[in-house]
Amino acid sequence: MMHSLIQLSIAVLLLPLLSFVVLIFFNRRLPRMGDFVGVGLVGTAFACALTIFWQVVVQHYDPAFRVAWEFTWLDFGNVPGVGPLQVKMGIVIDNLTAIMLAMVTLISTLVHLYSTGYMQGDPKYGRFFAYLGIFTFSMIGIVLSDNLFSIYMFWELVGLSSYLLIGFYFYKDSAADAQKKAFLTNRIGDIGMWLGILILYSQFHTFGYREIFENIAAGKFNMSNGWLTAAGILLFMGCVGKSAQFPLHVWLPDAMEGPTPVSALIHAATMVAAGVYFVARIFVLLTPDALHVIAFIGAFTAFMSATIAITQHDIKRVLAYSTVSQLGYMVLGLGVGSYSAALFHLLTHAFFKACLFLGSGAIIHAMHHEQDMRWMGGLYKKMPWTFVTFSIATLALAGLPLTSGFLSKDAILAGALGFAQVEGGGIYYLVPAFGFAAAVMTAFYMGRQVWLVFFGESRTHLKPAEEHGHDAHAAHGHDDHGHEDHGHHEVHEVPWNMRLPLVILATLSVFIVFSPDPLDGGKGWFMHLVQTPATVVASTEAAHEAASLHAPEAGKLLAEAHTDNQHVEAAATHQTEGHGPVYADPRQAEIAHMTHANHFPAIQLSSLMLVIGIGMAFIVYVFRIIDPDKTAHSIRPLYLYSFNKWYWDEIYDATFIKGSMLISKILAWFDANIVDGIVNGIATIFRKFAFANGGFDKYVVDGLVNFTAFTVQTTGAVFRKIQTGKVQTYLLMVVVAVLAYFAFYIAQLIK
Amino acid sequence: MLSLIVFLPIIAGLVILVVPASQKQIIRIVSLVAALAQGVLAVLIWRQYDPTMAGIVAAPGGSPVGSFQLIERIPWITLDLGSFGPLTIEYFLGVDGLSITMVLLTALISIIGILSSWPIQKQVKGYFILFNLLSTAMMGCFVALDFFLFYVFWELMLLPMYFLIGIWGGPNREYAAIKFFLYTLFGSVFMLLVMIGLYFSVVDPLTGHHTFSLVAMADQANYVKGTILGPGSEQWRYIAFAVLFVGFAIKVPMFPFHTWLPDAHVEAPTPISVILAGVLLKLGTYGMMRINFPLFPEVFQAGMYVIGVFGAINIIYGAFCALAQQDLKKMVAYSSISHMGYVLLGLAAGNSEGMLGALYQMFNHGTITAMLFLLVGVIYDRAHSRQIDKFGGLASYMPVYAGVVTIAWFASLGLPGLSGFISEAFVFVGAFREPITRPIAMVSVLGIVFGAAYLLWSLQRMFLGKRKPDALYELEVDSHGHEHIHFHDWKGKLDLDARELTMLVPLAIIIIALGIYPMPVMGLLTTSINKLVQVLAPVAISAVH
Amino acid sequence: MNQLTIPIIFYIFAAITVLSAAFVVFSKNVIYSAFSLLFTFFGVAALYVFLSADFIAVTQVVVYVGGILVLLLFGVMFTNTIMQTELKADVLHIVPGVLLTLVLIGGLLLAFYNASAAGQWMPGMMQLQGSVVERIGFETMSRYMLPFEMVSIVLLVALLGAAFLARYDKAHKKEH
Amino acid sequence: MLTEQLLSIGLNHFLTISAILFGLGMFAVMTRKNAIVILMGVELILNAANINFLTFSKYNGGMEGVMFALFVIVLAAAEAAVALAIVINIFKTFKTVDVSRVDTMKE
Repeated sequence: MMHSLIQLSIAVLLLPLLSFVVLIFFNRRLPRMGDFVGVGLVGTAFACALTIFWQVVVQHYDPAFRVAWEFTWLDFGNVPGVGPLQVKMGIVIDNLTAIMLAMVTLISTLVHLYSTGYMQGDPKYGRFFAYLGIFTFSMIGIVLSDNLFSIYMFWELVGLSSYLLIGFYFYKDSAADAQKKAFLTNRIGDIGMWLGILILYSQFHTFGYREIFENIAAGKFNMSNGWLTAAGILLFMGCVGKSAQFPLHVWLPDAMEGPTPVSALIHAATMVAAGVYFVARIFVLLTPDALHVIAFIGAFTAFMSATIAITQHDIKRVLAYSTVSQLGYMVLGLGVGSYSAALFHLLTHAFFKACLFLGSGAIIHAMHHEQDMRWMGGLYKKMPWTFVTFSIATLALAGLPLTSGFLSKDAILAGALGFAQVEGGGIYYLVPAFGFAAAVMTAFYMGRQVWLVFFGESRTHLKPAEEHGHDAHAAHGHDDHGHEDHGHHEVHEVPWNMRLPLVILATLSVFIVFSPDPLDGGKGWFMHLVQTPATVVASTEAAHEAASLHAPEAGKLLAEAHTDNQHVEAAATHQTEGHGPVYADPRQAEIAHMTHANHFPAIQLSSLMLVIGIGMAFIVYVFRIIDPDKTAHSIRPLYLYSFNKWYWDEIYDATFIKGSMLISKILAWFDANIVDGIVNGIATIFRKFAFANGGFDKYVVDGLVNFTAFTVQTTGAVFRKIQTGKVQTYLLMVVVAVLAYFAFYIAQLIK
Repeated sequence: MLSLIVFLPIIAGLVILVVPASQKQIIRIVSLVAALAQGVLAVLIWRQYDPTMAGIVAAPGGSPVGSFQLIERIPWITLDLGSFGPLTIEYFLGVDGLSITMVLLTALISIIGILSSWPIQKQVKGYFILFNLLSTAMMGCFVALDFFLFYVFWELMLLPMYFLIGIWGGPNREYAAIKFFLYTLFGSVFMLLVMIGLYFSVVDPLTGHHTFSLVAMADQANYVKGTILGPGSEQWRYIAFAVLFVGFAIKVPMFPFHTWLPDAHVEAPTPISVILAGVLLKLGTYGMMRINFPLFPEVFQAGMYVIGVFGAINIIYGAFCALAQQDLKKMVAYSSISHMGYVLLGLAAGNSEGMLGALYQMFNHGTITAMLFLLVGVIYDRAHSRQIDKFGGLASYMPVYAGVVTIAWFASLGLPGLSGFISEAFVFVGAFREPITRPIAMVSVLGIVFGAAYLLWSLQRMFLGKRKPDALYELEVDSHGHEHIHFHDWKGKLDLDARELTMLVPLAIIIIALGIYPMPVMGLLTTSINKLVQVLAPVAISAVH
Repeated sequence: MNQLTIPIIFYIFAAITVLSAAFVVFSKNVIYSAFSLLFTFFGVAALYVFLSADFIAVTQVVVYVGGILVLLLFGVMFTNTIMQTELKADVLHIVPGVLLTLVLIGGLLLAFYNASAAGQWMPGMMQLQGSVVERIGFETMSRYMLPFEMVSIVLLVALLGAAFLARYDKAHKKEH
Repeated sequence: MLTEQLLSIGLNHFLTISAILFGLGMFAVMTRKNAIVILMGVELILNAANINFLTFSKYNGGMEGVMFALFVIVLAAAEAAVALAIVINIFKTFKTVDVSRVDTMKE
């Protein structure tokens, strides 16, 4: 008997799939190409998800809530050396799942709704909803799955749907390139993730999170601890791919080739967040070393993409890089061990970034597929709704107090500070430093964007014609936005079905939704429900070293593992103050404590950063005290470096892509000429031998034959002289013969 | 029952023999009916099959036919060799977990092949006779349990294949056919030697005579000490294993011996490519699992690493070569080299997950590659060319075709939810589990990326973007502003027509279904595979845990 | 006188035969050879009479002189372009031809004389006397019945064949 | 004795004549180019043979020689007829009766 929640969650899982199946086959036969099917089914899924959310989060308000259900998917029978072996698939519902479920389905529903307006009139309108359906399905699968195998499957399915949606305008070469790039980059991340899964499986013969964690906690991990760290980092590679972390971040900006609702749903809110979600799922088995790697990668990504975002012109690219940067924040948060803060940021970011993208979509829609901010401006009167919601989301992203973004980002930065202190400063202070720097730049480029887009005069007429025609056409492609006049055209507010999602999402970007205290997310329900789980690796670490070393040294090591005593005591007091659970692992406990201790410094710092950033934006773009173009000129190399995205694409293209193409050419040549050449060579040798043999046969064996023939012929020629064909000659012969007889006769007589 | 399923095509061939050559339709229908009947029989066998019985080897002291099923065993050739004792060759058929899936696959692919040979117009009669001969030989190979019988079927396969490629093939067909023929013959000659050696080394415990029965050979207890391949002559056993392995590896095809495959595929007509990739390649790995490994387990234990390395080379090397190909069919051919590499890798692992993945991969590769070649054939029929760069933007004009191609391509690159993924996944699981093959597995995981690379790249170049300036089809815009294309001298339906769909849709359904819930096929394998693993690695088992 | 006249007559006929035969052989002109052949046949017929085979002699005259010789003459007439064919030895020149002939004749005579000298060929006790016409009739109708019929058939066939060959020219002319 | 031998006509005389005739006929057949002359030579040979037949038949008292001579004459007639016809055809074909030129069967 399945738990009712499970049944509901299965419904949530399957309804979008149903929508996909129906739409992919029947979209042309249905009225309105069946968009109502998509919206309706996903809406129903959202309703179910909401029910789950209500039951889990509101009714039993319990951090430890967990419902699980599993079934045997594969039965390997009695495997030699392992015993009975089954691969189970299952669903686990805990607070995080419930929240993610609600978030995903909500945004998906909103995006469906929004698309009915945005994609209006596209020839493949119906198929678009089908793709959205399969995406939602696989995303929910990721959220629900309780084991590494099924999450890997849904992981790749998400990749597929992202591939399909990025390439929705596949007749554009740029889109085709982008979708391929996205899929392949994700694949690279996935093989890392897959190897990580393999490492764990090879030890425990199971894919389930629970079993794996329990086994590790029980010290059943038979390989060296390095392998465990490796497993953690490899699994994290999956997140690097999906969540577009450095060095695999390059695909996300290009993914903006897809329709804007897709960017909002997949490349801002849900899919890219799946990486973070996955790391959170496996958080407990990450060793400190793995966590360090994660923290640094996150921090660097946040910083780097922020710098890039500053100089981009395309409204969606700015948002894309800001997404990468925010994802960097989350990863950083996980890396520094402030688990719940990272997930909190994931949630809040999902809402306001989706809002931003949908807003930009509205702008692009209104501007008739104009995406370049340089040619926008002065839209706030024409599109008030869009303007208001967009600005709220912007402030949330910049992390203004009273917004949701402030709560989560601040929590992460606090965690970063605490982490740096616990790890003993030094290089580790880079992590918070990057974080804060990114915060400054976030505020700056968002201010820049808002100003360029909404304020000032409309600069549409400034746009150079040919470039204009070019990318407008590219963006237009097949869809029947009838008039092609790219001069001054009436920009008007978007219809209600595109406005409503903006409003809802903007509303969800306000602090009160998450926490009563506008300054402390820790007091909110999220932080209460989603608490940092106790890590399972430290114990194995100790066990390993204890096993590998003599007892006293092992004891010393353990003592060192707790860096110094006062932290331990502090951790103890931290428990007594009643923030969060008790941590067996000293390191984790200290970080939790220091995080809490660094709460207010973090607030002050980040607010300061915010002021600096927005202030700079005002100085540069509003009051024009500093002319951006002049500045760009004066620091041209830096500007170019940022504008060209640190040249990552070029570097990868020059190394990996060109390299592998070269290798493939070489190998193909090798195959065609060397390997096959050897084969043909052998064949030729045999043929040559056969020729030689044939020659022997011809000139020696056959020669003898011919020789006899020749002799016969010559003798024949001789005798042919006699064979005159004249009777008389023959008669002569006869006579001669007779005379010979006479001679014989006479000889007889003489005897 | 097995005899029936084996010889049904031959009967059809005889029927065709009496049909006048002008009656092409009758000939086709006869073959199709035979293939369908074969399919029905296969399904019946599948229903009858009891997945709890292992097969592989006779239980010690148990019945001589082991736990094989649907046994048919009668003495076939019996001569008295005097001092050597009686030479008994048996007509010995039976199925176990290894065979049953291959039987199903063969029946399925035969039907598909017949359907896809519908458009063949050249010497239809001879073609279908050879085709039926071929499918008999394939089916026979999979159910034969007497080495000699196996060898007979194995050789019987070459002849029709040679003619089918050499007569109905492309411009360079003679070269390809000869190459295929010589290569495979080269392999099978050695097989013959080993077979004879085995015959004189193995004694059937019941009769006390030498025997060709694979069931008896698979039991190491039946080897006579001091014989050429018996215990005590290890070096000969190593040589025999290597030789036999090469013989099968040529069919797989394994890296140094693979070059016949691209040529054969490029030249062969579509149905023959389907058969070749769908079934014939499997014979190599099937032979390894049925003959090569169980007969020389200790050599296999020693050779795991080498086999795995070759598997990895196949994976990576095939993927790279495919990446460089211009000819779509050649690319697909190299892709199947790469995918057979997964099978080798899984076999090299030598544990249940790996073997299971390998066998399942054999089945899936059969269906997926059949689909790929059919799709290549579709575009080749229309455009009379397979140059990838000569297309572009097809997805806008042939949406159904593009959709099916997408399914097939993604199945081939191992997308979860499609059957290819599961087999590859478990190949890796198995290979990674064994400490020996772990590094190999870690390297060959790259194959996943490059596999995706060449498939997606070709997909993009052919179907996405816009029509290439030098594309092989004309673009025309009708009054409504909709664009249409037409190929030169192609009269048929532009998009997939009914016949092509009847071939492709079932395959697609199978691929998806087995990708979501593989137990229907996997459930048949597990018992036999576990048994096989026990036979192979009595030592290794005790080592793990 | 009686036993003297018979040898003389014999020698005369013998001389006629041999000389005319020689003339047949050596004459340049085919016509002359043909006519001298007439004498040869007569001589031979006479010799037949000496051999008491009068019926054969008559047949000889009738057939040879009346038939074959006429045929030969006709042949000569038809092929008269060769009237002026000079006698030129073809296979052998005249001298070796003559020598060969003489050696041959000599060999034959040697053989005959040796045989008779060795007494192998003694004349039998009872020799043919008088006319043998009656006995030829008996023999023909009794013992030599079959050869006789066969010969007659052969003759018939030969004549038909000759006739056929002779009318060959019609087809020949048609060709031209 | 010689005179006696010469006067008593016996076996050898006839044999001698036949031998001479035979030789002459043979000579004709061997040396002459004219087909007709060759035929004449053949006739001479036949006559020589006949003389021998009759001679032995007389001195043996049997009828065989006589009968054979008879048949020989008949066959000679047939032979002559056919041969002449052939000669005439040869002449029509080759415009000659020179047997040395009638050699199309050679090679």
